[in-house]
Amino acid sequence: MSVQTTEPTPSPAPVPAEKKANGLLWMAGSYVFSVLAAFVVGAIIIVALGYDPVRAIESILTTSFSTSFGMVETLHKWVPIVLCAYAFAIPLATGKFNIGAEGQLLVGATGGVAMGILLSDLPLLLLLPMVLIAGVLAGAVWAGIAAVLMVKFGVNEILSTVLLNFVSFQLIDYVASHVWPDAGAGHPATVPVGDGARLPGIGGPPPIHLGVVLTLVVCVAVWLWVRRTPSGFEMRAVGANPRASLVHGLRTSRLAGLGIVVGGGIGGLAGAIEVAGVHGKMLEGMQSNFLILGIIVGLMARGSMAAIPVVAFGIAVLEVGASSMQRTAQVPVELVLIVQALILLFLLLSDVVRRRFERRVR
Amino acid sequence: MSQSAPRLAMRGIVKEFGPVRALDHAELEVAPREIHGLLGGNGAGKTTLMNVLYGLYRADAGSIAIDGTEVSIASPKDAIDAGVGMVHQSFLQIDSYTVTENIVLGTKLPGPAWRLDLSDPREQVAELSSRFGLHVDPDAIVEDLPVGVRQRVEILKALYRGVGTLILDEPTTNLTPGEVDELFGSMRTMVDEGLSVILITHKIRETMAACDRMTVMRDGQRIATVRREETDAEALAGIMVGRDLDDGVPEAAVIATGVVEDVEDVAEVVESAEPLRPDPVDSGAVRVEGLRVRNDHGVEAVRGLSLSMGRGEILGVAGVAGNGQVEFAEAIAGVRQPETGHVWIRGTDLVGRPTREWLAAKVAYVPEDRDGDGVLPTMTVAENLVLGSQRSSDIRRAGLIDWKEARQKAAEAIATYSIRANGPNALAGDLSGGNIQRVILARAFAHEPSLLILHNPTRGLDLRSTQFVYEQVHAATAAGCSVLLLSEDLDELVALSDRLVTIYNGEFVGEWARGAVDQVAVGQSMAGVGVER
Amino acid sequence: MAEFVALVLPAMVPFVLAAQGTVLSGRAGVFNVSQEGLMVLGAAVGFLVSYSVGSNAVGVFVAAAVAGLFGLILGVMTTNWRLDQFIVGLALYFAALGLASLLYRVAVGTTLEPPLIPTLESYPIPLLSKIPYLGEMFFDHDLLVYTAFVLSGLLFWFMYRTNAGLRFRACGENPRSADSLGVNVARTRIVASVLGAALVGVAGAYLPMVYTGTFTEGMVAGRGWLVIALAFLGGWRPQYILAGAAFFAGMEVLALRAQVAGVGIPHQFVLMLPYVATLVVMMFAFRWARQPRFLGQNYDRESRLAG
Amino acid sequence: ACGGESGGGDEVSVAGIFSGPTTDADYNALGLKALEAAEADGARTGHSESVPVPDIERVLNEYVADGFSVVWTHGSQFYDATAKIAEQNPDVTFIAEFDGEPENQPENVWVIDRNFHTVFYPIGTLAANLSSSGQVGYLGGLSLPFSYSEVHAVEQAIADSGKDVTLNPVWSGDFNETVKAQQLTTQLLSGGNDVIVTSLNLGVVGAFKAVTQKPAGEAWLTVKYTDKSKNGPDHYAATVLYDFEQPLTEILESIESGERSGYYQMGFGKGASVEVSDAVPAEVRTAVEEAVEGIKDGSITVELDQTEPK
Ligand SMILES: Nc1ncnc2c1ncn2[C@@H]1O[C@H](COP(=O)(O)OP(=O)(O)OP(=O)(O)O)[C@@H](O)[C@H]1O
Ligand SMILES: Nc1ncnc2c1ncn2[C@@H]1O[C@H](COP(=O)(O)OP(=O)(O)OP(=O)(O)O)[C@@H](O)[C@H]1O
Ligand SMILES: [Mg+2]
Ligand SMILES: [Mg+2]
Repeated sequence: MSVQTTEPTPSPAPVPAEKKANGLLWMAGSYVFSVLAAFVVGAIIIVALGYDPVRAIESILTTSFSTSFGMVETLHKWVPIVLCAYAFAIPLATGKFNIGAEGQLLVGATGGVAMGILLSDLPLLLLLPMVLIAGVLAGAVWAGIAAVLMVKFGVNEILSTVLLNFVSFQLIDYVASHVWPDAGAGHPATVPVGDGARLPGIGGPPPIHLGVVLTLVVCVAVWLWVRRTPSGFEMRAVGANPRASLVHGLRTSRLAGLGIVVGGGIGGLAGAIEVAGVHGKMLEGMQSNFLILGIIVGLMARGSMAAIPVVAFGIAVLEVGASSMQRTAQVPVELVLIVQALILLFLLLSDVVRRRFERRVR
Repeated sequence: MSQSAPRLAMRGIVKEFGPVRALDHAELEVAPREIHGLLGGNGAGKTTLMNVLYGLYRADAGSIAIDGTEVSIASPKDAIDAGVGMVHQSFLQIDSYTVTENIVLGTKLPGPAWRLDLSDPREQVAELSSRFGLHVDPDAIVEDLPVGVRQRVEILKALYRGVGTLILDEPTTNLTPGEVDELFGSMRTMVDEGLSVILITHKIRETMAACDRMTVMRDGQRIATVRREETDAEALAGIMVGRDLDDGVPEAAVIATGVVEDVEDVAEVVESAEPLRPDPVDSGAVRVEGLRVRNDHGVEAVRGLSLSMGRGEILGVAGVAGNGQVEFAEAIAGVRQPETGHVWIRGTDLVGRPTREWLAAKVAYVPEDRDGDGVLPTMTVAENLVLGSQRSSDIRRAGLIDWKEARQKAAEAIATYSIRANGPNALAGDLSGGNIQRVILARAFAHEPSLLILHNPTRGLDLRSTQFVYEQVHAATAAGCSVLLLSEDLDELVALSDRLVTIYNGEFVGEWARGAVDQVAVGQSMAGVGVER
Repeated sequence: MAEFVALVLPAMVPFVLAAQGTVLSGRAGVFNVSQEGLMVLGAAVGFLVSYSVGSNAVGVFVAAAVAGLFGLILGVMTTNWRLDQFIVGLALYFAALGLASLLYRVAVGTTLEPPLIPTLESYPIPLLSKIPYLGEMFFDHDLLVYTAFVLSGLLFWFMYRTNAGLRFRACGENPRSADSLGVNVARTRIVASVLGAALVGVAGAYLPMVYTGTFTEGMVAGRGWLVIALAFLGGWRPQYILAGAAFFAGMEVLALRAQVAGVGIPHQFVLMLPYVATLVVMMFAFRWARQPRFLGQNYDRESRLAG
Repeated sequence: ACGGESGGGDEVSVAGIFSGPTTDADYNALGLKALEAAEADGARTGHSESVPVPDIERVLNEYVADGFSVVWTHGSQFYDATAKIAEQNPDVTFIAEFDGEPENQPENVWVIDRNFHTVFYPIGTLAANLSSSGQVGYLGGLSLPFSYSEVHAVEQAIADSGKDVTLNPVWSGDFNETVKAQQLTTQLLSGGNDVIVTSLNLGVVGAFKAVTQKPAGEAWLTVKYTDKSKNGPDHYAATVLYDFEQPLTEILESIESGERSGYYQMGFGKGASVEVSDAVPAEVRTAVEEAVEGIKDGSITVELDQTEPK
């Protein structure tokens, strides 16, 4: 049979390098566009309220870079944001929404602080790893509740992780006011952990705690895991099509559960690092708004584990800068939230613009 | 010939999707009371043209006239108002609604707005279904219905709205031969009642059987419109493929065309070719014993199947959809846990083992539902090809997946399987159906399977792609692979199988050796005739 | 018992209103996650308007309108521009939170004498409230309590007993199918998003109008997030939402009662009870815990991918 | 990283850091009011509000870098961070709040002891004399040591009054949660408590809502920090009134005269007072006034007991 049945491949020869560069340019461009646009709208509001927009925006953009502690604080904020972003993004790779990073952070902090207080006399080399590992394990176990409920009982993970956050608030309140309370703190807080539980600082003053480096390592490890290992690939496959993954031998529900547990472990690590690096104890409110920031970073990174640390840095700069905006220009704090919302919305809008634009040039 | 205005005239239709020009000044004319075939290879633009007509896609240029008046169709609502109805390639139904609810959805109903009263529509549905021979239970929940019935629901949806022009996009791919005949009967009734029907299909035999005229499309353009009386199957196939068939006849083309003239011919053509394979060796390369499997609803769908296959043997399984094929295929692919029974692959009983061990034992499965079970739409072709072998040592360096290597292999697969994709990094979801199937086949064959399970592997594929699949199957059997072919296309089964069994109600009810297949008997056996219950 | 019910019913109201709003959007396919922000905004706007106009009714309507405006933004951005529902929702959460505080600051500023509005009077229903025992329990509440229940009933009727409801649900179950039958998916979703958000706003306004008479920033205290959990608990159906809210509010009231009675367990564990109990209930809830097939997924007519 | 030696003749500059919004008409608004008073006295001022505990160190550092000579953190949850930053910036003077007297107080830190327990004693006297059911409720937010000390002080006052009255403490878990406060108060009332001593911020508004369901005279409520009688004038019994203007002014004066460290205990006449409603029977009011006098002249010592009650 001689009919030639193979079609000539229409091969629009792949030009990956150029395409990649183009994509990066677009990505960077859209971030810049949205920040600019949000600032313009924010400035209009600031003027309308009778404040000085130039000073306000200047302090948003420069606080992180103009003083050494600004940079330190930015990096220290970057750490939990990145980790909470992973706590959200890793389960999302399998299509599951972990809205429980703050609970996992708090329980992780509880695990870390327990080690740091109970074994406070141990030397750093022993105690610090134990604090961090306890944090990871506690966070993983906490998220594991949601994972088990999901895998074994089909409980929606959004529901369970949200509820577990509320449980964790009470839990740490109990720990901070009954188990190891600090009587003078005026706030639910535990007594300080031993010196061996503190992450050493580098540089300074003020020093950057070693958790920043640790987080960088986590970033690389997560990227490698998700992109390069079989189990990471399996997780992404489950996210892309659970049925097809099942047919091709993947244990889908177990992988989805694993995603949540790993995410929880990383959330727990965030808590342990906050204890060991920043506060030296556990206190109510230490979760700040890292949950929402983490979700936003995770979503803005659009599934790319490599983009998370970068986007998180941008958000950390914004957070630090925006909260000092009220100090320098006496602009009300609430505007910070509005500017953040605007940046997000404009970032999304830049996608619409991009789609339209690409349609036209093609 | 027809002095009155055509029922439908589409002129100069252009539609672009980014870089892809799907329709390039396409033309289509359909007369009143006509069944009009729309033919063409995968990606020719048939569905796109019909989506434009139905208002799902907005054309970049062109005009549409119905009964001589130009209409502007910007949404399905406009199309419905203009008397156009469409049965889509994949069903568009609300799974949790009843048949009646699905049918009346979007229409005005008699009675007050604050009360949903479905008694009138119910009767209307019942009346329509008996008038056109489309039997359905108006109160059944559609997700519980077999595909053939869901197909009828789709048609009833259009009829209920009082269509003048009914589009059927590849309606026969889901139907058994008997159901196809019923459908064609219903179509005739519709035409007799004044409707025009546009029938899209890849099967030349069907167009020759059902259509009055046909339009052939290629690359988004009309190539020709011919009357049935003025053409024959070979000529049509030639137009579609775009070349003369004189210099060689692909098997798929033979199946598609020859049957039309005379059922016996295919068998002859195929049998006259010298035996395709040596006799099966090592009979017992695959053994199945006493397999019982439940379906998703907990009902026993496979009821004690046993079989034995040799190396290089192709065992065809003929049956009407819904007789346990999916459960059977999934059970011997290791995807579904059977209730009882054994499956020995080259001597090892794998029942009870997890799916990945079946994969390791070189069982490859090409599922029927390629979008649902086969492909990772948001991932790249390279990643899709890795699925299932992500832990194999050939693509791992130091425990990590070597994506460079994987992309290299994907590029090779793209070349050997002629996958029309923009390189290994193209997203699988962007590929056409035929190309997705090629990716799935490439993945299956890359396992060098010892057992290959193919479920409707050429459904919806054009001649070239179909031929390609057959060639790959022959190559695999030559390498000693046992192939289990489950198909609803009897011609395909007859042409390819060394042995043919029929499945009915979860049991094998008949068996024929190659060359001794009596198609009438097979048809009866599939329908359960002569089977004691 | 009578007192228990009398406590539970008002406690249910913000949950019921906001969860029904969430269900209303969700059944059309729009997954709103900005409830927490919209409730705060509804509380602030409802309070400020009531205070300056002197009418709680006007306050409720303006709160609904402002929250509805946010729903409109969510609807347009996700249906017309097909932006990710989750991200838009979170952005709106931030914006609403910020706007609420900003409005209050601009209108009231720093003072030691915060403005007060009269809270809603209870409105005994004639005749029904005279029924011994039951009357006091069920028919002697403020108007928003009745509204919440009547609204739930109407929503149920609309979704399951009208032709419009059939079309409406189709947009969340399979928008492509609905679209192919001439249902205007975009419009349905936008309207659902607006009305749903408006209900969430009313739920927020309920807090200052019934509980406090004044606005404070933290007064929503995470209820907006719980509402999302409640929507899942109720399987996105109005009738189960009512049951879920009753269960949740009941647990909350019981937990507080346990503390007052001095059960001797640290109050933190008592306060956990509603959440833990909900999780336990969910373990057995697979029967009803369904969700709309296309919840949270945008529909693009010309795209071949599922969404 | 500090803004140069502050010379003798320089203007004073004070920064205030608040944990919540200054629109709360409560603790943070009191802080801003004090700061505004300092501004009226000629100081340069600046402030940050809604500063969460995790951000406090950065905000402190920023004010130091901005060259403020005095930085005040309003809220005892900020004490540790303030002490830490103070040690790193010996040229700047800090004012921090605490419950009790801290150990290892740095050289450049002034401590304001809010002394809640002492001020709650007269409230205990009031409750003991006002209650006719013999049941008094205490409604707190977070179960913090200072809250426990208030409970013990109220119990001490009840015991001293010689009345047969029991105190039932409960906590809502949040100082600003109005809804839980409302529900808890309702339940306390139905449990027979007729005087509710609250130690809340804005949550108290919910408690008012609950008491006003009862006829006037059958249920009473006391509040903390600012006068909130408007929420229910007929049920309002008393306020533990706080005012940070006086402590801040006095401390700033001391700092100007070179005293860069000290311990300022609030109390009657020193930023705190008890205000009793006219609706409260005269003999009860007299008892409260006597208690206040007793504390002032030292005849009553209120014990600081921060252990968990019962
Ligand atoms: N949604 C899409 N976005 C971008 N490109 C697409 C999209 N769908 C298809 N394509 C591209 O269009 C080309 C043709 O696809 P099409 O679906 O028309 O094929 P087809 O006609 O179904 O062919 P066959 O089924 O034979 O493979 C493919 O190369 C595919 O990559
Ligand atoms: N939504 C879409 N987005 C991008 N490309 C599309 C889309 N729909 C169709 N196309 C492209 O338009 C071309 C025609 O596709 P169409 O589906 O009409 O083919 P077809 O003739 O129906 O093929 P088949 O026989 O496989 O059904 C293809 O190249 C396809 O990729
Ligand atoms: Mg098609
Ligand atoms: Mg196709």
